Amino acid sequence: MEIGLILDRLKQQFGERIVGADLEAADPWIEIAPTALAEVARLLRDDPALRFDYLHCITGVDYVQPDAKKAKNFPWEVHFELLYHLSSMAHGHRLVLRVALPRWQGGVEGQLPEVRTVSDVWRTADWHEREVYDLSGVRFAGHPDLRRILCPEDWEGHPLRKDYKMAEEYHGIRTR
Amino acid sequence: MRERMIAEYLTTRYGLPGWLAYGGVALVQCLILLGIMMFAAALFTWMERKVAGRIQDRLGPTRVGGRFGWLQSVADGIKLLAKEDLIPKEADAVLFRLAPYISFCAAFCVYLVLPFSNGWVAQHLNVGVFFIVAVAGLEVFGVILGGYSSGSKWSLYGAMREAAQVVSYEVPLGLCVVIPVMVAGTLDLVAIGNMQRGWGVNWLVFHNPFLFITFFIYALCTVASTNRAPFDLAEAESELVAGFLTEYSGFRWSVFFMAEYGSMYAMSGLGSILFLGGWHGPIPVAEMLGLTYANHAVLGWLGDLLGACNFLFKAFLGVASMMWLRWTLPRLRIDQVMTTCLKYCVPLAAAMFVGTMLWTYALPGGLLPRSTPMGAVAEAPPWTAPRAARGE
Amino acid sequence: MPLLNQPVSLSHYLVVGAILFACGILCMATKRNAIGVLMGVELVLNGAAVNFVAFSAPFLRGDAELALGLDGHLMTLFVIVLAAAEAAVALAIALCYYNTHATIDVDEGDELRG
Amino acid sequence: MINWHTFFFMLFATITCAFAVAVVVSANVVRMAVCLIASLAAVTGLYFLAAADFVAAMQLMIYVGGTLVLLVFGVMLTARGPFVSMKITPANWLMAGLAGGALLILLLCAAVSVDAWKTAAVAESAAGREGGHTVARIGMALLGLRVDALEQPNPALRGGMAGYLLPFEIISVHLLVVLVGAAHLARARRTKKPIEPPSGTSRAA
Amino acid sequence: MAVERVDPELVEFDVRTDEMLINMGPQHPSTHGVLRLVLRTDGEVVSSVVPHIGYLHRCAEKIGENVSPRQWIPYTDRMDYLAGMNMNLGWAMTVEKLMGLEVSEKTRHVRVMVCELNRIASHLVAAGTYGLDLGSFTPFLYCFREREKILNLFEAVCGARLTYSYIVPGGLIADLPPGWLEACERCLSELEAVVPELHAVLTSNEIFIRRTAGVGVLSPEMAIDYGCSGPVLRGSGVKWDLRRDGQPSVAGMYEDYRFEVIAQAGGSYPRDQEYPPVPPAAVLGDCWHRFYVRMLEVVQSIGLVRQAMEKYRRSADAVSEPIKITQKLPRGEAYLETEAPKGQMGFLVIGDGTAIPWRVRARSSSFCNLSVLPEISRGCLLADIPAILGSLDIVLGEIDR
Repeated sequence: MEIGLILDRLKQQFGERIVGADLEAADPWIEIAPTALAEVARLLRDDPALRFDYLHCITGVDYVQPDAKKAKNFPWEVHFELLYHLSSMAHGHRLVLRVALPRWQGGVEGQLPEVRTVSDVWRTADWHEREVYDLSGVRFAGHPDLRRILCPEDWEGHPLRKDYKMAEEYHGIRTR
Repeated sequence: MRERMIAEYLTTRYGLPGWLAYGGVALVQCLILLGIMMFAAALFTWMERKVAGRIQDRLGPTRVGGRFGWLQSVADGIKLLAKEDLIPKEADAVLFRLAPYISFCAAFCVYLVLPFSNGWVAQHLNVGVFFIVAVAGLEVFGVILGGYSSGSKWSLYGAMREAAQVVSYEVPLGLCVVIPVMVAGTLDLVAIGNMQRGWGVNWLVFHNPFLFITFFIYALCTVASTNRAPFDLAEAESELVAGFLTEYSGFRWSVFFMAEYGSMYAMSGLGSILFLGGWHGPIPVAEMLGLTYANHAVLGWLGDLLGACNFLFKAFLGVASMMWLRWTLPRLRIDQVMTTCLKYCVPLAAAMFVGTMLWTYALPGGLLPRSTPMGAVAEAPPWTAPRAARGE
Repeated sequence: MPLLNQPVSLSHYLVVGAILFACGILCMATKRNAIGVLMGVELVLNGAAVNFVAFSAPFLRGDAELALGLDGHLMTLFVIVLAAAEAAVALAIALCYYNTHATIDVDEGDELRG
Repeated sequence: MINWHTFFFMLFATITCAFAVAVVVSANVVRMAVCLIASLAAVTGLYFLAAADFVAAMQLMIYVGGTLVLLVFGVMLTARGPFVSMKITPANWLMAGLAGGALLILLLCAAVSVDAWKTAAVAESAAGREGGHTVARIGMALLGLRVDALEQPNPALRGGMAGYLLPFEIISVHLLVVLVGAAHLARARRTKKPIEPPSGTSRAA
Repeated sequence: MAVERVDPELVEFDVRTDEMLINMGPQHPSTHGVLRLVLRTDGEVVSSVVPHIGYLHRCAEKIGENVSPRQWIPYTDRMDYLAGMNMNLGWAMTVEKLMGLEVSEKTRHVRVMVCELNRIASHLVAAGTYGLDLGSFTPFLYCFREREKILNLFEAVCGARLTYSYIVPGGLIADLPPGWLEACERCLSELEAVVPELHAVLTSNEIFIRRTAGVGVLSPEMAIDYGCSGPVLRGSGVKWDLRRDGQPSVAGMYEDYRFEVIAQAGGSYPRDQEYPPVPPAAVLGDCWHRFYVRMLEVVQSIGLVRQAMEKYRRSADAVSEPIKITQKLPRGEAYLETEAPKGQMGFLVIGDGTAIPWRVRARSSSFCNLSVLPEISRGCLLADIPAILGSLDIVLGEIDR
């Protein structure tokens, strides 16, 4: 299915909640509102014309420039973004789903942003969401087992956030 | 029996006190057997490396002790002795220390009644077969205790597997042992060996087709009961780290090892007596050369020596084929091991038992015409008969 | 203690049998562990078996013609076989007991329900 | 004058009794099993000395081998922390000791009561050498044929020497029944309790 | 396509034993590195498996945000360290996609050659260690002997035997040395003779079949749902190979090559080579099929290398030059997956106009392949755990990154 048709199909179903799209990019993407994620995901997977049965990857990207000197040239708005790379084995088409989130929930430092899990749609998401939670700090509501996966369970902070500062010590081990 | 002659000679000729003469002779016998067992273990550790190396397209040991690395076992031994001997904190220290020696003693006890040639046996029991099967089964205690007392879950798994496996395989093993015993009509190993004198067709394995099959079941059960690959589940290194050996190191570990090799050799020896003619080769060379007691005592002794070499070689072949199996086959799973035993070996062995029974009833004398030994029929020397038969 | 200075005779064996028997009784009485009790039974049976074997050996006693001979051996064999059977059943019961009570403490098994 | 028969008898008797006592004293089930093995194995030695070679081998194979592997198996299936050792009260010990001691004294008195039992008939040197030769005769006896009856000098006793075919058959059937029964008993009808999903924080040893 | 979960607790037990939690790893001999599995067992039966990963986490993505794409190449080597070439390729092509670079024909064929050789090497390790997991030591050494020859070839190409950094964004660090093609042909013909031996000691060995057939069955739906890829996916009968089905640049790399996707479809494997028959006990998606797919891919890759050598000889242009370390990346993002030996290795790069990427992401195939382990190993026996784990052929360096 043409990527434009996919966009039309989604717009027709979700209207306002499809926030944006770029169909000309190297990897065409559609941005949706965080509230629509679970429903969009389910539609993408189940609609016989779409059949996005394969979730490749979930990526959390932190857009903030902690260095004040470089901040004025910073090309993006400050926000946090989730990328879902999908494809369909049945139809052979690809799509990137984009979800923009606040860096902190309600703007309160330390409150992780929250989004609905898709691990009940694609089981791949189970471990990938854990990884995003662990390294980038996003809470996935409804995830069956949201624990850290790569870092130790008592690790502090989320290393792939741009403003992450590693603790000086971990259990008496100097870290730098 | 020979030892009693020597002891009596020592007392009468040199006036040694009886306890010293008998005790000394018994001690020497034990030392000889221990030596054989140790030597076998050392030889087999070296050989295992060589065989493994050759099968795997490598050379194996080449450096220690010259071209073939034949001192490798000595180097290994020294290394093992020098290693730190650890006892885990969770372990039951007494049992942990004791376990390897239990295994070793059980393996050693087999040698006490195993005849190496016509009458060359430390203790001539007329229930020899029975005794060996019983004692060989005791080796499992060391393994179970070692696994239990290590205080490690992997060891416990190894011990449980060993217990289940050995208890199951004792049944077909016992059945397989009983079949040649039934044909021979005696439990006396020396007598069983001597009745296969002459050409190779006299070997019990060729007695009838059922015995021929039984031999292979026996071989399978031997591999399983000595815990060798593909039945080495108790120490399956890819599953249980090292099974019951996980927490052992240094000397105690090597004692377990010696017990394993010792019992491999002993069970192969038992197999060669029960099925493959024991100390009688396929061609009665000793009798052709006139090395019999009928000609001269010394010649007879030389004939026995030839027989002993024959026996040792056959047992050695058995061990070598066990090694061949080990380095060729993947390991079975525990349920498959039990299935092999209970669904195939036991019924098959039982069928062979019935078959042999019917055969000996209907066609006494065997499949192939029994050859008579060359030349004069050499009577066994008087001391080979059990005591009571000699009317002492 | 004069027994210690005499050549081995039937009485020696009977003493060993008696000690085994008494140890078995003690074991059965003092162990709360079902398997411990089972081991006590094994000891008792073995004490009896020793006596049978001893009585059957003619050369151990002055009145050799009264020796049990093979009958003693056969009785011992039956004792051994029955002991093995008994061990299997007792072990099965112990396992079954453990399955329902999650313990093998025999003192815990006094309630009358399955 | 000590001879080999006496020496080995004393050795095996000491081991037997010492480990039997150890079975009673020891509190750990696995150690009890080990002591029992040692004790029963030493009894094997006593049987050999008493010229009962077939019985000795049977003892080694069935008792020491079979029964105890089963036993150790059972111990390990059920032995877990608190169940391995269970303490009992001193009062229990006292009662048991009294009963056991009384029995022991009674048996010991009986053991030394008959004079003929205290004198070995055969010369001591020969006693140790009289290797048993019982296999064939036991086999025949189990089939109902008492070949040893021919050796019995006393014709009055010869009459009582019946074969053992019927007991042998009964024992065989009994063993079969016992095996089936044991297998049936051990098959616990398990209540399928759901296994709670393991939490990630579980620390496994 | 929600996968129906089989109730793992439906296992009948004869004797109740105590449930035991045991720790398999991180120092266990058959967890293929520092993987820790917490097994909940009842006797020999494993009722649940919980993998714990991260023991080898080296913050590769964080490092990627601080170095330029060329500098990050050695870090990709250390992801799947058994297939460094394929890791290099994945990252190089992703950066090329972002920058819109094209490589020369000659470069393309060299890339195919080394990547397929590395696929062979990786599958040989998988086959050898799988034998080890099942208790058969000998095939391991046979496989490593052949792998050594391939490593010798790589050493001649780039000087390294494990961490090559040979394929870089823009091209290659060097052309093939003289005489290399002949050495490669020798290596391939020796390897061809060994494959039947491996089939004899492993694939068609009776014990091997009994240990692997019907064990750890992964249905095709479940495989797709869990994002499995590579031989794990194809072992379940899904005809999906990025060399054919991938993004245009990936599929384009193989466009004039003849090969078939190795997967059982319509009841049989593609008949482009001689191989032992599928045993009747094997179920599609079990350990045996996953192993079998790898073995067939070895032979197929030999053919691909041969084709690439032929095309390399015929191509007239030169090898492309790599980009500079200080080369600025355009603003934008690119995600690309390539078919690595273990599965689909994906890289994401987001450029912000400087030489250093804003965000780098590595999508690991072993990561997804491992995540099905709890699902397919419930209710199996303890001895099946190494068998299943080995058939997934994971590399912890890639999972933990």
